[in-house]
Amino acid sequence: ADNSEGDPADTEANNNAAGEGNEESADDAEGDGDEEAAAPAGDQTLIFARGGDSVSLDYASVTDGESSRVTEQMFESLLSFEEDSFEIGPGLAEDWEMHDDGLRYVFTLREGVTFHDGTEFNAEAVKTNFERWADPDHEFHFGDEGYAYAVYGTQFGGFVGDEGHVIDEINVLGDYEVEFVLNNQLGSFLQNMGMSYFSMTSPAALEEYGPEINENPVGTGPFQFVSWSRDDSIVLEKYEDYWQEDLPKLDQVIFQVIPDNSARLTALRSGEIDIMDGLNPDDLEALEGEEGITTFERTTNNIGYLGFNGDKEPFDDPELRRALNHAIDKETLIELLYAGNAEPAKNLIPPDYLGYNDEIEPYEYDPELAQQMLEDAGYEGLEFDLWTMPVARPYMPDPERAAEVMQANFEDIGVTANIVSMEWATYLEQTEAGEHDVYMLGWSGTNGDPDYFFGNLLHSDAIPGGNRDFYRNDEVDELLDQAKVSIDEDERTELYMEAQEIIHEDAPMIPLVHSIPVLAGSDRVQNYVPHPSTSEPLTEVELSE
Amino acid sequence: MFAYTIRRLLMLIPVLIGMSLITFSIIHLIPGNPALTILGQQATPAAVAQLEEQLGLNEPYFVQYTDYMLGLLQGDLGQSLRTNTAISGDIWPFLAATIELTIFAMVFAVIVGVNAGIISAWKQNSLFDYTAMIIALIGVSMPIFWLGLMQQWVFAQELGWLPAFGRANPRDPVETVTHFYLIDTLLSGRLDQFSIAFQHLILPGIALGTIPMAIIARMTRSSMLEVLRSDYIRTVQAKGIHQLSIVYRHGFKNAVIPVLTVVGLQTGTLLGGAILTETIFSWPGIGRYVFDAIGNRDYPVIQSGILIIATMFVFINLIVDLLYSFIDPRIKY
Amino acid sequence: MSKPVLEVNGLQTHFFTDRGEIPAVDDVSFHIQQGEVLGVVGESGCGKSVTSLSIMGLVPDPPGKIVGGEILYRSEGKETNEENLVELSKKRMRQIRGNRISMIFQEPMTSLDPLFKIGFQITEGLRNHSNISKKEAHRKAVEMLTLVGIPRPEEVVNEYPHQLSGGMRQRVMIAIAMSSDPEVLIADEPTTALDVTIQAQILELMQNLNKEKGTAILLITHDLGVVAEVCQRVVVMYAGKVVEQGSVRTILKNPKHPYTQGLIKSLPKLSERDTRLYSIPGNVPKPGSIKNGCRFAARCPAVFDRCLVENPELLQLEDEHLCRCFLYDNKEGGGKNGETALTGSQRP
Amino acid sequence: MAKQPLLEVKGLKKFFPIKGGILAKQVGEVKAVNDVSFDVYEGEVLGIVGESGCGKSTTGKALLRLIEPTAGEVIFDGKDVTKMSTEEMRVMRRHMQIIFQDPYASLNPRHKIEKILGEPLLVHGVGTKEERRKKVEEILEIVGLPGEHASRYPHQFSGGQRQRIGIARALIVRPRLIVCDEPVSALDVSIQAQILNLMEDLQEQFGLTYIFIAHDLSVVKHISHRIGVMYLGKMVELTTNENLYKEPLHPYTQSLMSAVPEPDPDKKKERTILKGDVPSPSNPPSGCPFHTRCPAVMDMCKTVVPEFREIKVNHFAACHLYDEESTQEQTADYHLQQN
Amino acid sequence: METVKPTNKTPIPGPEEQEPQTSMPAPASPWKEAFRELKKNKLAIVGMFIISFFILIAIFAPFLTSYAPSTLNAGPRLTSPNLNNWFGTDDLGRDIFTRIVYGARISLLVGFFAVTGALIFGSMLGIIAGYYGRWVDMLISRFFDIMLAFPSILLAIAIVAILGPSLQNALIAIAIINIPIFGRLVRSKVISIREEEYILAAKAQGMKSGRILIHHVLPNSTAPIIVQATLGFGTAILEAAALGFLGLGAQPPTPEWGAMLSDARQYIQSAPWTVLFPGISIMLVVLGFNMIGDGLRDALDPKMKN
Ligand SMILES: Nc1ncnc2c1ncn2[C@@H]1O[C@H](COP(=O)(O)OP(=O)(O)OP(=O)(O)O)[C@@H](O)[C@H]1O
Ligand SMILES: Nc1ncnc2c1ncn2[C@@H]1O[C@H](COP(=O)(O)OP(=O)(O)OP(=O)(O)O)[C@@H](O)[C@H]1O
Ligand SMILES: [Mg+2]
Ligand SMILES: [Mg+2]
Ligand code: NI
Repeated sequence: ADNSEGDPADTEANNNAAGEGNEESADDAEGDGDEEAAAPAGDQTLIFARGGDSVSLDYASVTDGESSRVTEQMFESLLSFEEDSFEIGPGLAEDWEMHDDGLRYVFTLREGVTFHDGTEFNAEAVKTNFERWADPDHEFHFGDEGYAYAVYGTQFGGFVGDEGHVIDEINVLGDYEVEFVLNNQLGSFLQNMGMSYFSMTSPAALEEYGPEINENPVGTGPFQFVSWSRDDSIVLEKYEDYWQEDLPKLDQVIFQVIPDNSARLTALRSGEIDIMDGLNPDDLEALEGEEGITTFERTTNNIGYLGFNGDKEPFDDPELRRALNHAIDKETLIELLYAGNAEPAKNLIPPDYLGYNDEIEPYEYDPELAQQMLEDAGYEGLEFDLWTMPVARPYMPDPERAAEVMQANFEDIGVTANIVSMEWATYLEQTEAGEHDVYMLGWSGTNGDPDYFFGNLLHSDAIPGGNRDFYRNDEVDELLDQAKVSIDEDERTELYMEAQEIIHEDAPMIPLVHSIPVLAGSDRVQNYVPHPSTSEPLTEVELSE
Repeated sequence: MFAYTIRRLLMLIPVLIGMSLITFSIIHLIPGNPALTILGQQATPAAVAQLEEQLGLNEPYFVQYTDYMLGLLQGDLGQSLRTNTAISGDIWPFLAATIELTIFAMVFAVIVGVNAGIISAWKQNSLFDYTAMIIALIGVSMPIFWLGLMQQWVFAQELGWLPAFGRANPRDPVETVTHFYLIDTLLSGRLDQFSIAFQHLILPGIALGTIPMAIIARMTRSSMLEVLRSDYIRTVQAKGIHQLSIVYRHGFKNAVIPVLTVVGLQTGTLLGGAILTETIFSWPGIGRYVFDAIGNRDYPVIQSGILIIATMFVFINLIVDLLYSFIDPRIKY
Repeated sequence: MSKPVLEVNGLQTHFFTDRGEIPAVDDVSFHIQQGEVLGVVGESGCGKSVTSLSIMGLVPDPPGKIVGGEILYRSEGKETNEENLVELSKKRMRQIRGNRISMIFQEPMTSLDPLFKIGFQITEGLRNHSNISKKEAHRKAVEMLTLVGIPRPEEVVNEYPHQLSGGMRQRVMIAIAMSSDPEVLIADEPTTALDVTIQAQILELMQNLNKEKGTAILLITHDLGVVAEVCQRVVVMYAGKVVEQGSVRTILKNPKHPYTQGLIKSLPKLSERDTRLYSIPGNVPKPGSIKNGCRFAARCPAVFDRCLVENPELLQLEDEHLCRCFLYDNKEGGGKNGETALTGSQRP
Repeated sequence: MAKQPLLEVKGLKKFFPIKGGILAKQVGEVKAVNDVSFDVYEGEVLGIVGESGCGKSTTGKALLRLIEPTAGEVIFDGKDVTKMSTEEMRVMRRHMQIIFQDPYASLNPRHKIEKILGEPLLVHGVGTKEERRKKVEEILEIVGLPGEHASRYPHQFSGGQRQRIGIARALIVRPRLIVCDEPVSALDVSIQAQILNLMEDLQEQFGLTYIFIAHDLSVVKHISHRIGVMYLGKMVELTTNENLYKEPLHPYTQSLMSAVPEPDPDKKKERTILKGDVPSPSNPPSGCPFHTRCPAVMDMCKTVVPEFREIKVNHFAACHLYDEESTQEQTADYHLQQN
Repeated sequence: METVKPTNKTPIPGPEEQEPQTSMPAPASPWKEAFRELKKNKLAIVGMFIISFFILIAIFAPFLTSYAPSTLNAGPRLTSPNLNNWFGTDDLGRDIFTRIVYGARISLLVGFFAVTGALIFGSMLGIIAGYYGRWVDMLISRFFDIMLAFPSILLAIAIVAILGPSLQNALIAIAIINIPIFGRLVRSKVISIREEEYILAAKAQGMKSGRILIHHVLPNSTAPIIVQATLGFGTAILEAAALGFLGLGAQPPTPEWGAMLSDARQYIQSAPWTVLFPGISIMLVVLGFNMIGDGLRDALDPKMKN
């Protein structure tokens, strides 16, 4: 994946020249710019260190965070999220309109945008990209090469030929105007359009690289691809013809893999890298006072919970479930397992989400009350199996330890929880089949839409499936169904708020935490704002001296 | 000689087939539905079905194995489930990284181990002998992952003498041709990068090479002691040859075969130990490739990675066997 | 008559092991004249090899050490050239070893380095002691092989030891030893591992070398037959000590020490049809296991009180005939007739 | 000497395969024993001499089927040993015993002497435990060791003592025939005489029959009534002790005898020093195996294998010099030269 | 005392004959002798001390510490070693000393069961191969070859990848990878001992081959097996720790040393003691077994002795 033989040497020469030239100005800056933001550094190469490598650079066919972290830099979607929330705004589309009660959308595209290969971005490109994902027979679908567009399937109800597939057709209305015709209403349609999974790839590049597109990404984003050594580093460089004037500010971005947390920190401290992901919570304290280092918090976007099997006695009794809700000491859990970097959860969806009901009174940690409630409901010497996941997840860094903490909590109220663990696949199969009493699991958001949480975890349609609580409440189902198809944000908010109240009362699960990922970086890094979706474009980021 | 080589190669066939059978079976031995195991919790049933199809899990075992073998014979290691790329296309940089590290570690182990062993045997029961052998004993008992962590802590983090991770300075990526950084940096004429790449090798190389070094030192010593006691060394002594020349020319040459065997076997330790060292030192090698694949349940990668490492190991031992005949004229084939 | 080319006086070589100090060679004295063949006989473990290694300065150290005595080497038998090998520097010792005094060993099968060509091994010492060209070394190697009667020497030079039979290898060993034209050749049981027909060949070769080149040979063996065949004088050792010494004829025909007498009588002989062998009772003692008295006392048919407490000296019975036995100590208490020593215990 | 031989060996052969080549198939064979025949009579000592590797041990072991013979018959007391079943053979072993050369390797280092000696009795179901213990002590006394040594381990004995134990083990089941495979060659000269005497005594005392294998001609001659000389897997001469010494027929025997050094400085005999080495048994010379080194070699020796036959009364040899065709004079001449 | 012979009754005056055994009391079995030899080996003694120490610790773990190994929040997190927590505490406030002490149980048990398992199956296969020879041998030997063609830790990882990560599966994996090591050893011993002269002697006595195998071949092949088992103890512990470190062995909160290391590695900068003590413990135990193993080899196999 080498661009040209002479290139690196050239860049270096440039950098050196720039560095030399800037030395004086840097001195100057120090002289008079104390209160002002520091002057930009000569070498605008940012190294972002992370624990794992990207899976693929074809964003649509993979779902992992590490991949999108990189593709965010090279690709753009029609719409974009706010820098720190899932609020949508213009992206490659300058404007958009909804028609026919949400059955038709028209996007007006930005003019003068070019792909990194020089070809123009236009309505045809949009059509090609969407059809590529939707249509298994499309020439660029590459299904036989193992490409699968799972997120497309989930977000748009399947693929061409599937019953639930919502996008009926895509029409090119003009060079810069494109129309989506839907079969059904879809509340999260616009939200989906902001997802980095639905970014635009150059059709010319698809033509040229075919199934190798995942190693030869060509988008419209601020940075273009230079090279990738797997499990080591991905090098991107500034795209000179980027449509936003004077952006990006960085010349080069390198995503460096350093799996070991403490090695990554060492590298940050020694200045070998500029931003690191996956900071060990315990190092946070030490870093806080440290010269030259700042930390960044990412808004939370997940839930870790303890679910009950509502089909099994005695967990079909909401009173019991409520009692147990009082038994868990979430604060200690967060202190021990997340070193404080998590929020105690009271709802299923993360706080920044549309429709988050902040009025809900959480079940307080109150062992005595819990014990009392149990006694009142007639549960003496309750004993059950507490299933715990065998693998760590973002929302649960150490499930077995968490299980132990909760085991201790239950013991305090005279309830015996026996920790059960098994192989991951078996765990999933058996919880789906309802073999469990109480189990631990969680969920991560993708597009900031609440339906992704509610629909998958608590709707009775998701039995068997994601609804491992076997929670069935027609009222809730009704509310969720309405909210899913509604296209009015306010209405949706209402509906979800209401659903959450019922759910809180029914207590099909104990919501535990929303974890907050923390990043650390050199204080030379300016304008870096982590996005809740685990990745963000570094368009505005700049390195100061 | 030629016939022997052929014979040894023929003898490898059942071993290689057995190996492929074992690695092939990995995916079939996982309890539960492999496709679900791989895709995990948020997978749709359609995706599971598709993966089953892709992995060919619907076909009879024998057909699957035949396909797998036919693929292998054509150099097709299958496709990574995670990245959807052909494993055979991805694997070389990892392999090169590991080979570079392994060779460095082995060179370190052999140079230090052999010389320590020779001197210990020569100066048997001297202070040097005792110290060297105690160190070697500790060396063989050392958990290398711990040694690696401690080295990283002391030399990279506390003292800052050596880099803590990776193969090169991330700000100044090496232009890769062969993916052996020591060679690539030289090819592009960058001596500064060469020196940096070399520095990166030191900590993981020593961590990885410690156990083989200790084992080689012990083996060299005992083998040398036996040789030095032998009749023909006495014959050479009786010729009035200087002891140094006796020890190194006659002594070591005769002691080398068991040492060589150990070196061959220890490449196994190195290749296996690479998984540990590469994780600690963020070395993008095959060990980490496999280890990450385990974490991701990327079974085709696990299969291929293990098969390749084992095949390398088998061939190294074949080479060692063939080397014997160059060293020892008695081994005639 | 010139002085002996090699003279060993009161040599004591001890091994210091975990089981204590082992006096493997304890006060051994003998000498070899120029061009003479001296035999050293004795049973396994009596210290023959250690004696020869002591002369070569090759006693493994640790555990071995020469703790007493001297080994005088006089080049060409001249007093002016006298050097005490025990005290020589390592460097000077290397110049003598393999050059002026050479040695061949018992095990021809294992005494050659299996990884080097015959030619190299023959001339290795030579190249070390004097600078000769590769070509000359080759020529010399062929010459030496021819000298020791190896067929196809030109080819054998380039062969490896494992391609040769035991007898051939022993010839190569002799060629190595003789390549520097030494004054003294020490042969430690050179034929023990060989078949009789091959032994005959090697013995003949050694005799020829002795005659033609005038090399003095110290022939170590446990076979009295070999001694009778090739030696002029004999030293008999028992448990680290010399018990008798004299000309071959004296020792074999008229032995004085009860051990020598017993040894000779206990041999089955080809020519005689004897119904029963004489046997020396008991076992060969390990050196160091007997602290006091004569080391043969426990097995001696003529033992008397004094033997158990005192250490007998080596007595000169007649010119060139020495014996370590109180039977011949006329000063005090002895006086028994040595000749009759064995009669009591012999079967009728 | 009874008329009927106790043991008849007819055309005994043992070939060891040599593996090699690409598929480790047999590429040749070591003809360790190549067509050997002889008889052994009750109460006699038959000596077998020959140089290293000529097949003496292999012959001995093949007689007892410790090595399966390739061909030939071994008839012991009228029954063919080679055709016996495993069980028959096991029972049979009581009557045929063996003593090994190496007193260190032939005793199980982990067993006490009482077990080593008691085990043969046990497997043959002899006596009760107490009786067996008694027998062990008895046999120890017989071979000249104190009975209380039964509770010791082999490593606590010297070489000579170990060889006595080896003899005791062979003797304890009261066999009729003992094959002695170089029982004294690992021993010191002074110990060798003790063991030889002991063996002679035992033979007389128990009326044993020995096949006494050794490479030392003087030892064999001392103990044997008749002697067979082997060369390269073949028996070349077989006759009585006196005959062999007085009138060796085969040129190999003659040179062997002349090569034995005698500890008598007066006997400076004329030696026939053989040229060259013993050829390899994997590739024996054609015709007479000795023809490559024979001082009296004739043309026919190179091609025709000489028959092993009785040339004089009780005097067998395999040599063309004594063929009917060859003239008596030639033989005589040759002998004149020698003696 | 071999002077008393039935036929040559020569009365020999003089002191007791010097026999090689007079220096040692009889009867001494080869095992006792080996043990005596072993006692002379300083390193082996040190090794035995180390191992006995850890065994005692493992047995009396509950009496040595007032903490429980997995109790959470037992104290403040990541405190450096002090009087209450000799080795400090870890990130969950657990007493590291307590965890090390309980970890000794796990490591020793893993070593024991892995070695025993490998020994039993390995010996069985080895004996069958060595004894039956021919195609059985061929088959089993090829099987060993194939197993040994994989670097051992890699094979263990593969097995764990199949079975899923847990201490029990790690144990099974370690036992499996050690089977061919013991198997080969036993096979080669059986084959070489079968050629020994005393086995030939036993055969000549008319012993059945089963008896020969049990009474002669096996007892004589135990020495190298014991040595290998001792050394195997060390390797098994090391391998278990490596698997634990990779997260493929014991799962938290089990106080397995390797898993402890892997948990603690991120605190190496802020709380180095969390990494130091588990590592030292692993090393010491393995060192102890290696010292004993070396000593045993020297004592049981004089040929190997330097
Ligand atoms: N390296 C050694 N360490 C300890 N003792 C030794 C060593 N070498 C020799 N000895 C002792 O020295 C004694 C004499 O040994 P030496 O080799 O000289 O006997 P030998 O007469 O040559 O016997 P053989 O006929 O068996 O060759 C032996 O009994 C032995 O105990
Ligand atoms: N198991 C075997 N496999 C292959 N060849 C063998 C085997 N045993 C013996 N031989 C070969 O058979 C030949 C005869 O051996 P044997 O042991 O019978 O000789 P020997 O006369 O007893 O010699 P020695 O005097 O050395 O004991 C030798 O060449 C030997 O190499
Ligand atoms: Mg000797
Ligand atoms: Mg033999
Ligand atoms: Ni490239």
